[in-house]
Amino acid sequence: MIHNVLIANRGEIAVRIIRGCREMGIRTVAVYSEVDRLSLHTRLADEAYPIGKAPSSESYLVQDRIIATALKAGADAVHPGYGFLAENGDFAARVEKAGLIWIGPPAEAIRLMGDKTVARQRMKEAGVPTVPGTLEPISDEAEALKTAEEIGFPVLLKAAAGGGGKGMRVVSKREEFQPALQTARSEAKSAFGDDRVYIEKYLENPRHIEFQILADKFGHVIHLGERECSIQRRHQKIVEESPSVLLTPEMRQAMGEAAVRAAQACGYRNAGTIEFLVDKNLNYYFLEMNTRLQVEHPVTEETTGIDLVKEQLKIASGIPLGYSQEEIRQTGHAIEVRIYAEDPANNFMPSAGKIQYLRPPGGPGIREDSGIFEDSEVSLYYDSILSKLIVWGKDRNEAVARMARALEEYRLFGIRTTIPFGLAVMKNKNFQTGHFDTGFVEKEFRNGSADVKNLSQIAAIAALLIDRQKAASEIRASANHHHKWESPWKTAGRVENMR
Amino acid sequence: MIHNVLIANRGEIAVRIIRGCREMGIRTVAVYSEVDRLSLHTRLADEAYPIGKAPSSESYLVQDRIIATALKAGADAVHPGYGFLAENGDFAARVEKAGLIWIGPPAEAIRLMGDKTVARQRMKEAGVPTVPGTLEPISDEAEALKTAEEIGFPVLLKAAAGGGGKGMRVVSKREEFQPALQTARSEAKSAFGDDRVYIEKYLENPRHIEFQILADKFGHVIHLGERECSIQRRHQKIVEESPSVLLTPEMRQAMGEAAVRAAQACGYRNAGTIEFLVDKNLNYYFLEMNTRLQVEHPVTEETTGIDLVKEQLKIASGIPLGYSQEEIRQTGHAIEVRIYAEDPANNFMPSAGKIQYLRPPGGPGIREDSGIFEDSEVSLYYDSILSKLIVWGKDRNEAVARMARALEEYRLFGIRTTIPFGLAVMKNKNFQTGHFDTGFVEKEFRNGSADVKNLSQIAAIAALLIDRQKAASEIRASANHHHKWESPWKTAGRVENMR
Amino acid sequence: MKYFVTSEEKEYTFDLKEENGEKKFLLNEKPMTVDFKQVGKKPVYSLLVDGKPYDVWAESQNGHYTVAVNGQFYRVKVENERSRLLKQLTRGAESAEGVVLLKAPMPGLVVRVKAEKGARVKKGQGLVLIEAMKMENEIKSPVNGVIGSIAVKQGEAIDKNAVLLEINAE
Amino acid sequence: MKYFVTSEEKEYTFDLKEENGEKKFLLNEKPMTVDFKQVGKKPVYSLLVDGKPYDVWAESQNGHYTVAVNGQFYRVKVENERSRLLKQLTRGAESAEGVVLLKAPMPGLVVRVKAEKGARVKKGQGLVLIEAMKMENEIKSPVNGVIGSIAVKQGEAIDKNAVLLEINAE
Repeated sequence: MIHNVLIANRGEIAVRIIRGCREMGIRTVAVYSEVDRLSLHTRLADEAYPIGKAPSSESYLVQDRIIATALKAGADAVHPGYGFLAENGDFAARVEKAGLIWIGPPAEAIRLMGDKTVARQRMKEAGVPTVPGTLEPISDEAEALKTAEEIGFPVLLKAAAGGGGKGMRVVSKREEFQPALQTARSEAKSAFGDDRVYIEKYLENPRHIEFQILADKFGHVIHLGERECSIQRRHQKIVEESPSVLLTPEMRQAMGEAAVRAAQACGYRNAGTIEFLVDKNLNYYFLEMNTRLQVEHPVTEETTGIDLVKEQLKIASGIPLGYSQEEIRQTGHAIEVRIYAEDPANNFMPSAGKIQYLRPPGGPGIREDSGIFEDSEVSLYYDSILSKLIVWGKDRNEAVARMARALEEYRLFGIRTTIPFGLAVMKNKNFQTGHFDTGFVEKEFRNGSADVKNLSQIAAIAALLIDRQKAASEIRASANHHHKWESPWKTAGRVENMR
Repeated sequence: MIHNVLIANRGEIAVRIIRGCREMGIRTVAVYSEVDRLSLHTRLADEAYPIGKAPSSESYLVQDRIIATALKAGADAVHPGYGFLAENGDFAARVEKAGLIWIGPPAEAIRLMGDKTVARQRMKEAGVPTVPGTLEPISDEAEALKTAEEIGFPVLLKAAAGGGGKGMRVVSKREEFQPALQTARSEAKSAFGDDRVYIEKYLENPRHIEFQILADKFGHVIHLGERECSIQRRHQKIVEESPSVLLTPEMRQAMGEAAVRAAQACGYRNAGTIEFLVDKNLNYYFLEMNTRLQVEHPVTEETTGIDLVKEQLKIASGIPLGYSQEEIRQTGHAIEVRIYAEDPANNFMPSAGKIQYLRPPGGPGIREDSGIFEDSEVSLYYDSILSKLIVWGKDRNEAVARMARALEEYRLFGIRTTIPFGLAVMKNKNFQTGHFDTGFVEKEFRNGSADVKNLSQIAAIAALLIDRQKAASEIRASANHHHKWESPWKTAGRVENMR
Repeated sequence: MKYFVTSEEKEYTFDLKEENGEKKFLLNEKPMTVDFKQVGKKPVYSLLVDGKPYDVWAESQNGHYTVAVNGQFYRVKVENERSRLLKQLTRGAESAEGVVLLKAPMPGLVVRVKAEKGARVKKGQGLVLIEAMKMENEIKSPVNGVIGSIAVKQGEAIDKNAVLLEINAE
Repeated sequence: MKYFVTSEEKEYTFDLKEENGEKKFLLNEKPMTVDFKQVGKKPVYSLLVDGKPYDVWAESQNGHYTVAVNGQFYRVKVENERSRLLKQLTRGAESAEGVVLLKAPMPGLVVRVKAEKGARVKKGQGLVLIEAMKMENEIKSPVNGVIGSIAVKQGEAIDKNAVLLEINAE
């Protein structure tokens, strides 16, 4: 069994991994950049070492330094978390070359799934439905246009090396095709150093549904059911749940089996996620595979009772899976709301600074995976995720009501967060009835976060009282300071005029 | 359905009830004493009204005022929580007479179970095993001594109206019987205004195992499995878990059926708990019934997935139970550690004051039912419970490791709490292997809470650095203040001498 | 004294009176009972309005308050009879020349400036792209107008509230 | 400068040295790397000792520190060469006359005084019963001795650290 893990990450996911390790009696080594000296992951680990300056290119992405730190601290394994180096096949290979265990899939599986066209080909071979389109990067423009017409507009141009929406273009009609192709290529080139682009049918506002899989070293692959991740802002997930209201048991079984085939087709090992798009006619298509632990893994943990981080550690230690597919049972309903340091009332603009006040919710069915505390500094250098609030309920109604209750209780001040937005989603009728797709946020929150409580009158009362109190204390302070040469009456008058 | 509940309680249980109500869309009315104006229950409810001064006899126990507040606020029901008026049959009757719904059992059931000898008789009739002893209060002393000899010493003298260890005496031999009887009677008289005493066989260090039951208005009674509550200090529970390692499925079934019979025998309705003592030979005996929600109800919620507060509200609203006995399933393992404002290193002495720092644990499987927050004042007027930390794990080992991890993460400063004690229990080998009884704390923690971490060297380093920093800042402050008439050298010397 | 409080575009008129030693609180002439207490030393308050509790957090900036009630944020301005009168008297002198300064809502890196000097822009049109927290954020024009001088360039690191460019509003 | 730190009955000798401008931290002659930072404004510190992180909370009282390391409490006294020497010189003069004051460890209500003036008591014997938080707490004698004057009576409300009675230690 692994006994000492270096965690090549920060924030909530580093804390999450430390917690899993600690419960298994595994030691943890944290690494931290200059601005993370007082961060929670640095303080909760068994050991912690500095690895450089604040920008991740000078710390969390410096492969040499991370591997050297692991060796120095006597770690026998590296957990990459998500983001940073998690889906870097070269780093995975280097970790193993250094004699350390990589807590993740084989480097080849990461590389294969990282190249979108190669992945599409492999999936097609494995009988996993893919979005109609080309299986190879575009070489000839005229040919490409013909293909686009065959598929039928609108089509999507996507970077083969892609991710994160860069090098992606929707093309609605024939005339737009050529200029769009050129922009997509140049964007892909500058973002990934690789200008290969391919064509997919554009699905308008599909649902985003993904399957969690686990695969051990002995060829056993199981899935742990789905996560519904259609509630997105800026093409990034913000609310996730399991199960999805959309899936029938038959569809769940078919998609789950496809997910297992997808994992098998790339020689996968450890925890991974197969993302699907589901169109209006309930056709599902392989979108991509995330070859790592997902941000939203807790909703699966809550419904299956399985701790995914612990499973990752066991699999990486060479222990066979302790569950067969038949033993996996989804119970109740789980929802996650991501708490980002962003202002939902101002187009989700980042909001950095000090967390001045924190009073998180509690009670039955509430879990929080967080990387923050009162007095912690939220820096602009990294991803804006602060915390994930997760609830479990015996059914979806209870889970939605519970999440609303928890978000109503949540007090986090000093910076702006997506807490009020999460609450607005829970109170939204279409969300409550399950009628949504990836266009939900744009459709329902055109003008930013709806104020679900309408307490502007109370705000007025509060501001007035605070203002009066402040004026009174200014009079007192001023009176104390100047009492020898000014009458109280004058002081009071002056304070009034200052306003 | 009930739509507006007055909660006649405070602290964590009032907060717990508010949370349950809110998730069901039921309004809540809090009542608060003078010192609870800023308490969490006052601030989280939909409405809140003052009911008097700090001592509970002038606020939370004033029946008239509570009922008048309920009527004024338009509440249609009263939830008593635990403690205070929860097991006061007269109050239950008065609430109903005022046209309000009592969220609890019928007044007669409370009264019946409140009289220990009557309860014992009723249980015996219902075929529920009771501790060998008298079924009637002692009237004749000579007769009583004869009975004691028949039962066999040691015996226990207990107040018929009793509870909380008052009027209770262990008698080891014949000679001690008469004086003990007199003391027990006089204690019972002064505590309960009722000097009736009865005799029970004294079980040395039994295990304390209780069953949660639910009963609706239509005669359906089910049990939700057991809670193991043997870890006690001062005869009060401090760590609870479900399931108990002691019970076989057969024993669980037999005891569960006995619990259901016990509830039926007193015409019970709503949530209640049958407490049993289990001796070394695995004989179980009815101890008493708690005719209310228990402090430790969350461990049952975690293993069954059923929200007991919501079930209470539904039952009181006249809705039939939504579960049959066969549908109740215990999954995984749950543990609760009570966080009291007591100093475990000083014989569990109460510790009141301001909570100056609070950073509770998080992550998978952690639930906290708390009534506190940073800056909250812990008063000496009420029960010292601050919070309950509850964990769920897929098995007992995971739950114990998780609770240890959570308690290690917990930071609560300003007052002393039982957090280090809870951690010491989790790290105790006999607890880990399930070898314990109600004598556990006395046996294993004779010298107060064991220091499981042995960090005294780190404490020394920290104190030295803090001391040096303080001295340095004193020099600076002093230098700034006196710089006109004292040389820095003199100042430094003075600070050194001040030490 | 009368107070005029503007909370999210809505104006409320309050009257604080003292009659027979008792404080009275009137909102738009309607009396209400208000209990108001600070919790600890931070700007956290507990408010009981006609028996209903609210948690309040308050920040003040440039004479405005940002008030969070039960976690929901509101922008509030408090004026009294005197300050309002003063404002009415000085109005006109105060008002801007039609020049709007576009400021950075957060620190970050300028990824791209999407408008040139002299260009006519529409309200809501994206003008500057700033990267922070691994995301690109488009700063939009708050008005219709013509771009004046541009203060930043691509690749530049900027602080919060740094002026990005001027717009001559129309 | 040498420092003597007593933490829970155990003494540690520290040496803080500055060599070539570099600070050195020696514990019982053994060098260690220590990084020490306060978190926010409260007495919360993060300590890294030879790469191992610890959370520290500190309270000081009467020249002693109460230090919580990762939530576990320790009582610590810090002395340096000078203060230790001073203490050794004044020892004897400082020491008590054999009179021990029994103080209330918390505020509460005196339920019962279980000893009379002149009574001989043993270490660990319960002397006063105080009720707080719905519980009765027995305050025990810290020494063998004879009860001197008694300062409280049944039913009296007392503050924390109120003197309950005197014991003439033997």
